[in-house]
Amino acid sequence: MTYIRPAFKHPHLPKNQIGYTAKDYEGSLSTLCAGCGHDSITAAIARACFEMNVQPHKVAKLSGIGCSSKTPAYFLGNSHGFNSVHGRMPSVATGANMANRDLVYFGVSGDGDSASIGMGQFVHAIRRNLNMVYVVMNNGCYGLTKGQDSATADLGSKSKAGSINPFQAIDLASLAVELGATFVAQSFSGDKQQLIPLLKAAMNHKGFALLNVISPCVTFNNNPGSTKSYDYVREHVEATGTVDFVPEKSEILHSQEEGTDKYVEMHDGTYLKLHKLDQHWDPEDRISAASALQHARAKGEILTGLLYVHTGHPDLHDVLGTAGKPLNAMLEKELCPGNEALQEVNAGLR
Amino acid sequence: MTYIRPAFKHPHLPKNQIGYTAKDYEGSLSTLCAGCGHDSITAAIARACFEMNVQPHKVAKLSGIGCSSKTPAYFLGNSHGFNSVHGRMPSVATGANMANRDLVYFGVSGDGDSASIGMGQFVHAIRRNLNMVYVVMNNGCYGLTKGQDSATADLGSKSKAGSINPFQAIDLASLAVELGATFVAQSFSGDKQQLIPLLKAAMNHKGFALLNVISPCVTFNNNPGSTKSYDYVREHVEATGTVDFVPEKSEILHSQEEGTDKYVEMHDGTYLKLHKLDQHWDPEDRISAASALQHARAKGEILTGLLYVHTGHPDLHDVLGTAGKPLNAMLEKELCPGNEALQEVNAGLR
Amino acid sequence: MINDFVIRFANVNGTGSASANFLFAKSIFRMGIPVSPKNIFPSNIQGLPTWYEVRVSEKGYLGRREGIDIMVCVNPQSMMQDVKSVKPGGYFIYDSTKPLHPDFIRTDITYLGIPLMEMCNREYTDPRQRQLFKNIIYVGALSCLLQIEFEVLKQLLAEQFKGKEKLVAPNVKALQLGADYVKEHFSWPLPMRLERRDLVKDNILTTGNSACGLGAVYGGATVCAWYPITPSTSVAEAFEEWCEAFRKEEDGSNKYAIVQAEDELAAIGMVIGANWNGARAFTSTSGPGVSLMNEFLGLAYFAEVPAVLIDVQRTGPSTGMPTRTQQSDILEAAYAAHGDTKHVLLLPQDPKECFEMTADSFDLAEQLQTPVIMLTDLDLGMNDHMCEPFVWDDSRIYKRGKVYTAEQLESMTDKFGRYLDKDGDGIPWRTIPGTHPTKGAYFTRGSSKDEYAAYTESSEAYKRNMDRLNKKWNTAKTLVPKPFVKTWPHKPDTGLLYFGTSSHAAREARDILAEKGLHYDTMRLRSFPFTKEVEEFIDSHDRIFVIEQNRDAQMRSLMMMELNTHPAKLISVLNYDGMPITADAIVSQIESHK
Amino acid sequence: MINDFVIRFANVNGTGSASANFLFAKSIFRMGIPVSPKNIFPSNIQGLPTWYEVRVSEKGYLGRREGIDIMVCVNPQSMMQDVKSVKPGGYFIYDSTKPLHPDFIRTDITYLGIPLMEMCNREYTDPRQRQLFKNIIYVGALSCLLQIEFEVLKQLLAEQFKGKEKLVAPNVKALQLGADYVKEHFSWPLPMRLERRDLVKDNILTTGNSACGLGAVYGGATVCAWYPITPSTSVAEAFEEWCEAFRKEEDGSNKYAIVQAEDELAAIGMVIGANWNGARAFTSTSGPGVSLMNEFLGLAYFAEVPAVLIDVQRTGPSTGMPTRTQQSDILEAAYAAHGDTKHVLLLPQDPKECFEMTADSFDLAEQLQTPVIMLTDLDLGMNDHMCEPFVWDDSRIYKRGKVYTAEQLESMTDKFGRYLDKDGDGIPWRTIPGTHPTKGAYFTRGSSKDEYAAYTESSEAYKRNMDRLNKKWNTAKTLVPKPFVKTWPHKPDTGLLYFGTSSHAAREARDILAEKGLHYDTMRLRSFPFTKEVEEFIDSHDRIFVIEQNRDAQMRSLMMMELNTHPAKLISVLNYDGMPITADAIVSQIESHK
Ligand SMILES: Cc1ncc(C[n+]2csc(CCOP(=O)(O)OP(=O)(O)O)c2C)c(N)n1
Ligand SMILES: Cc1ncc(C[n+]2csc(CCOP(=O)(O)OP(=O)(O)O)c2C)c(N)n1
Ligand code: SF4
Ligand code: SF4
Ligand SMILES: [Mg+2]
Ligand SMILES: [Mg+2]
Repeated sequence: MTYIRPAFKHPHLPKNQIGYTAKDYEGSLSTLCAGCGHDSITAAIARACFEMNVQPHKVAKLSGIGCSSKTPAYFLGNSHGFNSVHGRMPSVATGANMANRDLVYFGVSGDGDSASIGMGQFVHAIRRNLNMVYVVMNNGCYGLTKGQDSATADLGSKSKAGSINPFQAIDLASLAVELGATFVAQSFSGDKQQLIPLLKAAMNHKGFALLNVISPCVTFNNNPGSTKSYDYVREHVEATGTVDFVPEKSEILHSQEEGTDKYVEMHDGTYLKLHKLDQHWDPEDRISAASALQHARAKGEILTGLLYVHTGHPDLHDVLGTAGKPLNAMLEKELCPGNEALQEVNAGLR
Repeated sequence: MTYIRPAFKHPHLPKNQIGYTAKDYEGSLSTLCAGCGHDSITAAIARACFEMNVQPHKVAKLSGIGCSSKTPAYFLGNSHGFNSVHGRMPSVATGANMANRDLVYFGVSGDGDSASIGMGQFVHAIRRNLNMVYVVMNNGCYGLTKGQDSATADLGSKSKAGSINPFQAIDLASLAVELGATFVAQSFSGDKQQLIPLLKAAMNHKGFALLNVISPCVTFNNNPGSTKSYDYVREHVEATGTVDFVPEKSEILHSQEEGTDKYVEMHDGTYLKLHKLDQHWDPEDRISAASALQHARAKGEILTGLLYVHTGHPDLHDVLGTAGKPLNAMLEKELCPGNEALQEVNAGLR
Repeated sequence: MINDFVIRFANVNGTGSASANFLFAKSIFRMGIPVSPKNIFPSNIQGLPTWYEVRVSEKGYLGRREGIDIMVCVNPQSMMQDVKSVKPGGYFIYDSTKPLHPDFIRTDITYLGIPLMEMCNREYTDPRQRQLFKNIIYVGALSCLLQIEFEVLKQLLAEQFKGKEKLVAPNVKALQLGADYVKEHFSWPLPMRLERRDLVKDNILTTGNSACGLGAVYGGATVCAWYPITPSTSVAEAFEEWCEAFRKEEDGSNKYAIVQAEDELAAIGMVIGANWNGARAFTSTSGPGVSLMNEFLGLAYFAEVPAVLIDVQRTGPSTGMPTRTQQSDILEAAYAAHGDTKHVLLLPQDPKECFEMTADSFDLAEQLQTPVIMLTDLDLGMNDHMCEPFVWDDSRIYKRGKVYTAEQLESMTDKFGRYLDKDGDGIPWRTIPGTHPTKGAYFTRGSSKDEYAAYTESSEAYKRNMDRLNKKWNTAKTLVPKPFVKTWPHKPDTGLLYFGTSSHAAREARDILAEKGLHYDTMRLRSFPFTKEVEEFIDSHDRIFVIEQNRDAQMRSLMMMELNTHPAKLISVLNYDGMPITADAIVSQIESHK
Repeated sequence: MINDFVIRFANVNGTGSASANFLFAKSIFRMGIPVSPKNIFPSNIQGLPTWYEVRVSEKGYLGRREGIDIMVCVNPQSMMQDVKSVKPGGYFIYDSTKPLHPDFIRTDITYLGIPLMEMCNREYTDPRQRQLFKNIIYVGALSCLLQIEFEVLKQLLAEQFKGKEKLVAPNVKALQLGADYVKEHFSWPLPMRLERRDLVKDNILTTGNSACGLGAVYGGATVCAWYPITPSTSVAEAFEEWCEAFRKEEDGSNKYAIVQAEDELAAIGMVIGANWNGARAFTSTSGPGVSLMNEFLGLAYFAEVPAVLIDVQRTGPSTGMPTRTQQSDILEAAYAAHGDTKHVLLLPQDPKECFEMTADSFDLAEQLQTPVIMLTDLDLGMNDHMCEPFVWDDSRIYKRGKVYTAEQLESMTDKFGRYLDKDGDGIPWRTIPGTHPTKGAYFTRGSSKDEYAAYTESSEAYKRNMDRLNKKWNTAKTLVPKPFVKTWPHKPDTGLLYFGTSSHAAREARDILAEKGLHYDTMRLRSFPFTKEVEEFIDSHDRIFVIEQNRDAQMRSLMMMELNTHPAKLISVLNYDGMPITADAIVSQIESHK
């Protein structure tokens, strides 16, 4: 960790379409351990936001408690952040989203935060198809409380102290597909190349977008025998293909599907371009995605990429029929029926 | 509801192998609505216990809160019961089971109790492969609080008041398979024929046995358009086959598998006989079970029967290496290391 | 005994008796006579005993009164108990289709048998109708026995079945059947009976929960997150109904969002998230839910996020008796969460105050940037109460508290300090996400922060923040609703102190005691922290009876802790059996103290 | 200044300084000198400032003392603050590999620069070793400056590396390097230094959490369910370690079951389930966990299920400052859950009492059939404390309370009443599942039950049960540990009251005040509900200073509520900045009151 930040500013940093530089997407300095996977994800989020041309202050960052949940402080310093309580970020995000449908919501969580204490809220945020990007920084352990196995630790994975995890892992991506999440992706903190386009695609998805990112904990779970170590993951990663975000239809040269390329239309008329490595695999088919994940799991492989996407499913605002204007922007005159109406109410109660 | 119980006792009630009559497996009178599906399940549990020759006092019945969770009062009056708090029965059952591995544990829950407030505990009881029978009396609504949609209410199902449920249902059986539950069955409260053998098989399974039983709420969710009504379920049920419990190997005449019959060996040397209606379906293959459930769901069918079973997986006691003698039966001399040992401890701290 | 009696209906739940019984109560209200109905129902859906008790009081006493003058029993299950509970000299009306067993006969009460089932079987063929009209028939019988104006009943039925007019006639017929039977078989009216008055004035009759829902609409709540639990469920349901009436955009979209959460932890989390993001949001629950919300309430206190929680109290603890009333979440609510935490409480006494205080609670929560918990109870929430009509000042502007606008941020030259005590009142300024591109963003956390919301584990910063929160608490004392005080000119040395639904019985007790020559000043608490008026009242009396509905004298405890009142001064008057407290119970406890 | 000073080490966390610093503290302990080390660490894993503060006290004062005599600073991050915190006349030891910036120079302290990094780089090649031995080198330097016996250090290293003997020599070499550097470059020893004594006697040095784990083993706990949270995690870890040492069957199987739960709600649920089923079970957590356990604690109170909860308190509220200490969960723990609920509390002051009270808590929980909450804190739980050695009476038999055996049930002629007050002490008899084929089974629920555990919603039954629970509460007063009282012969009118980790500083304050001629009687509380000795102490003094580590004077509140003590009598002495309270802070607050 460096604790003094270089004051030097590049005069000619490249700008994105809305005139911001990459610096504008940075946060305060990380206090995580040097080499922690979480820091790479943080950097990828900052980069994806830069490339997606979102205004930082139009992003809200929410998290639970844990090393992972600290990270929203380390990106997008001009966004509001909320480090809430352990395992309950999804509910806070739900409330925030209800209040203002116009922001981009990033939820950042850990595997302890999401798969143990937060399991209920995780499941129900999916069920409601809450419009948010939900990033799990998954290291198979409880970093901040010093390395206990978490519920995503694989059966047989070895801890730093040498004990073998005797429980089956909760597979968050596969679980999300089972629950009908409308966007499920998996990646590895060491693979920025893959992570950034996935984050961009997730941001552009209207509905719940899960990004389960294996993110090694260098201090407590990076030992030989751990299935969440850098080495193990690098060896067992199996990419499903690549994803690209295509802003305009005109860029799609050929037809809907050509060879192993597939275009998925997003809610705003943009496209995702999926280059699939496996012909049999249809990321728009929930059963196909589920079975691919199950087979990978059986083989001890970690399938990465965009595993399942379903556009057009109503998000929570659609379901609730909320007005287009953000609720937090409505004033007395829009909200309060006034005394005349009240006198009619009284009349009905006599 | 009748509120005065007939005092008349049959003099020659048939007895089971351990000398108990069916009456010995009854509980106090139900206060549920006349026709409530839950009462049929209660009766099936009593019957299954009778047929399995368990001593009622060697059974512990645990539940959360809800109409369903009241039912442990209505069977096995000579068993201890625990009506705990809403959604938290699995943890109470886990603790109870740790204290005494020698009882049979029945957990009874509702869909509200398990799929909403209790989701976290449900998932983690499965993950630990806690040795218990977990019965969900699934009516797609909150009976006791007067009929709100629950998280298992199907997308598009119509409520009594006429509103249409806009959320995807949580499919507890499919979820349990995804999570690696070692015994997953589904049934219908109206089908005693199927329910009793499934309960027996579940009782004989060492590990977590889920029985998700569709159990119509006649008062709040039995209207046309509801997918948890008696009529709807009767029309959409799709049985996977039949299950029988075979106490001894000698009864198995032919080889392991013959035609569509399959024998699954249980931990104690007994067998389950599965008569499968679908040739392609292997209840010992998790991926096959998952995909069958997913396909049924896609078609709006309710697949019933024993959907998945995996014997031999260590239960929580195996994992923890607990002693054979129940922990609650151990005495001072087995538990307390005594003063001499303590003086050695002191020596180490000087 | 004119306009002054208690009548109780003994029914089986799930048989549709509720609407017939309400028809009865409302007709009395329409005759200008104060009435106070209470539903005593089981924690079950169908088939168990349920009672509906109506007190009629010319003097306008709305509390419960012990002793039943007239019992209408249509439930054989509870008949023994029902017979016993009638006052000597009272009346027992029952279904005489089957003869009464001699065990049920008392010599000191009058039996009026009406063959309800027989009449229904004769008149109706549909089994559901047979069940439903049985209830209407006994209302008809009562109309004659007690002299309810038949026109009022007919009018009420017409209103009830607006849009389904063809249901009116059979109902009227059933009423008539009952009335006719009485006219033929008994001498009528009874000594306890009704006579039209003009005592109701423009009062309304409604439930606290419905009023809370309405108050939330008027108070500008846009987000409601909740989880079903008796007796609070109907708050969210009412909010939804009122929103449907008042909160639609022209395109049919909603100016509100209601989320049925997966549990109470999620519900309060959503409320906190929404308030953090600048919407007015609330949840309602009962004791078990409040218990589950502890951690989040502590977070909101410390992260200074507004939140409104309506706790409709029921009998505690644990899962409690969900269908009985109590005022027993006071300590839990006041100090919810570990650590040094205190919460603002509001204590309404009737639906009107439910409406007003709910609306006000959003102002308070935003002004103080902290959770505000309203404590109502099952009695207030689920029973119909007569109260003054609702009013709204159309010039009222929501008090959103200290929220910087984009313009203010833009023109700001000093650094934005989220937890800085700029104004010396302990209340910092906040910003809403999305307000300004470069100014005002901060990272919200429970603690470990300085005035600028920067991370620190400094002990000094921690203590400074805790002290500022205490200062804010003192500011809260100037903002919360003041108590209502009533004094006698000759300055008695004793006071009665009460709040919420104990108030009705307490006022009646005060009058009874005054008639006996015992004059006590009274104070009705309306909020916590206690304002200076509360202190003054305590200081100016030698002893104070603190009337509350719980075992552990929780409000008295709160007063000792927060006001340093000498315990000997505060004498507890308690009721904790799950039924609303009565004036008699108060009087006898006070008298036993002399 | 012999054997009487405070030394502080400023390190970066995650650099292995903890074991070197402990080596330092332990060596002093081995020299027979009372020592009290405190770890002041950040809520983070690696790279942030962390401090280790050791107080050496010939007089045996184990509380913190303000003012640092010697600072060993090997963390450039915190150096400015570290320089500032040295007392005038003190010493500042630092890594002089790079020269000190003039900003860091004070004229009133002495600087001793040791080129630690340079020495390490010269001596070691492996980067990890370079980091680790830096710490040992400064311990070596101190051994010379403060006169630690070198043999003691060597012996400690030999013990530490038992089984890995080849690590001893390089460590000894590093010590030597440090010592030699001092001998060559500075004049030594310093005025503040050590001299062997026989003051430690047979005392031990250990942490409260470890002692709790051991106490649970001795107390017969077989089930432990927990969820990780600082500062309580090491309770469960210690229990596991002690179990591995003491609780194995011959076949290698375990006479215990430890479940890492998915959260605190589940942890307490498991504890309740296990206790219900007749095993002794416990959980440990900190404030946020207690908040989450509220509902279940209420259930256990009301369903009368034993449960043991160890709350290692940290700075509240909400998620708090997890690595700072406080005594601020008192009200939360005493009244956890909505409704009328009260819980038994135990208040240990040192590891010995952690051991004893944990063992006792199982007896109490089972005798009273209710949750017992032990309140320790981060200071006690995670820091090493010197205390008397553990003892165990081998004739002790676990008090399992009123549990019917199969034989008793078999011979019983009257009906088993689970909630019947057979003995007049409010404590009913219970049965364990599986005991008897036909007798003793009952259905456990929160409320709505009569003496025979039959379902009822009767108001009378509810009230009877609540009153019996109150009676049980009074019985609890006779069973919980009594306070320790120390009085002066001339009967002063003022008392000091304290508990838990405030006790060390309070006793020192008492002595300081006595030296100034102010003699105060003292009482150390050890439990709640308050026993009659507590009342007597209060009654026999005109005023009492209540010393506690929270903002809201929570123990004082509890005393007013439960004992009806006149508030004016109870004067608060508070500390709530997250650091352990000091004697000076107590003295100055008391003096300011005269
Ligand atoms: C209610 C509650 N229980 C426990 C804790 C302690 N705690 C803090 S972080 C954490 C685990 C975090 O693990 P994970 O979410 O995987 O994050 P990581 O540190 O591994 O990134 C726990 C248990 C807490 N803060 N709150
Ligand atoms: C903490 C808490 N929240 C809410 C309730 C209220 N409550 C009682 S039963 C129930 C729902 C039960 O639904 P389900 O489990 O499906 O059972 P059913 O009645 O449908 O059989 C709820 C919400 C409660 N008892 N406790
Ligand atoms: S402990 Fe693990 S998860 Fe936490 S910051 Fe360090 S490497 Fe990352
Ligand atoms: S309300 Fe529904 S679930 Fe409850 S008892 Fe009646 S029918 Fe059964
Ligand atoms: Mg983790
Ligand atoms: Mg249900």
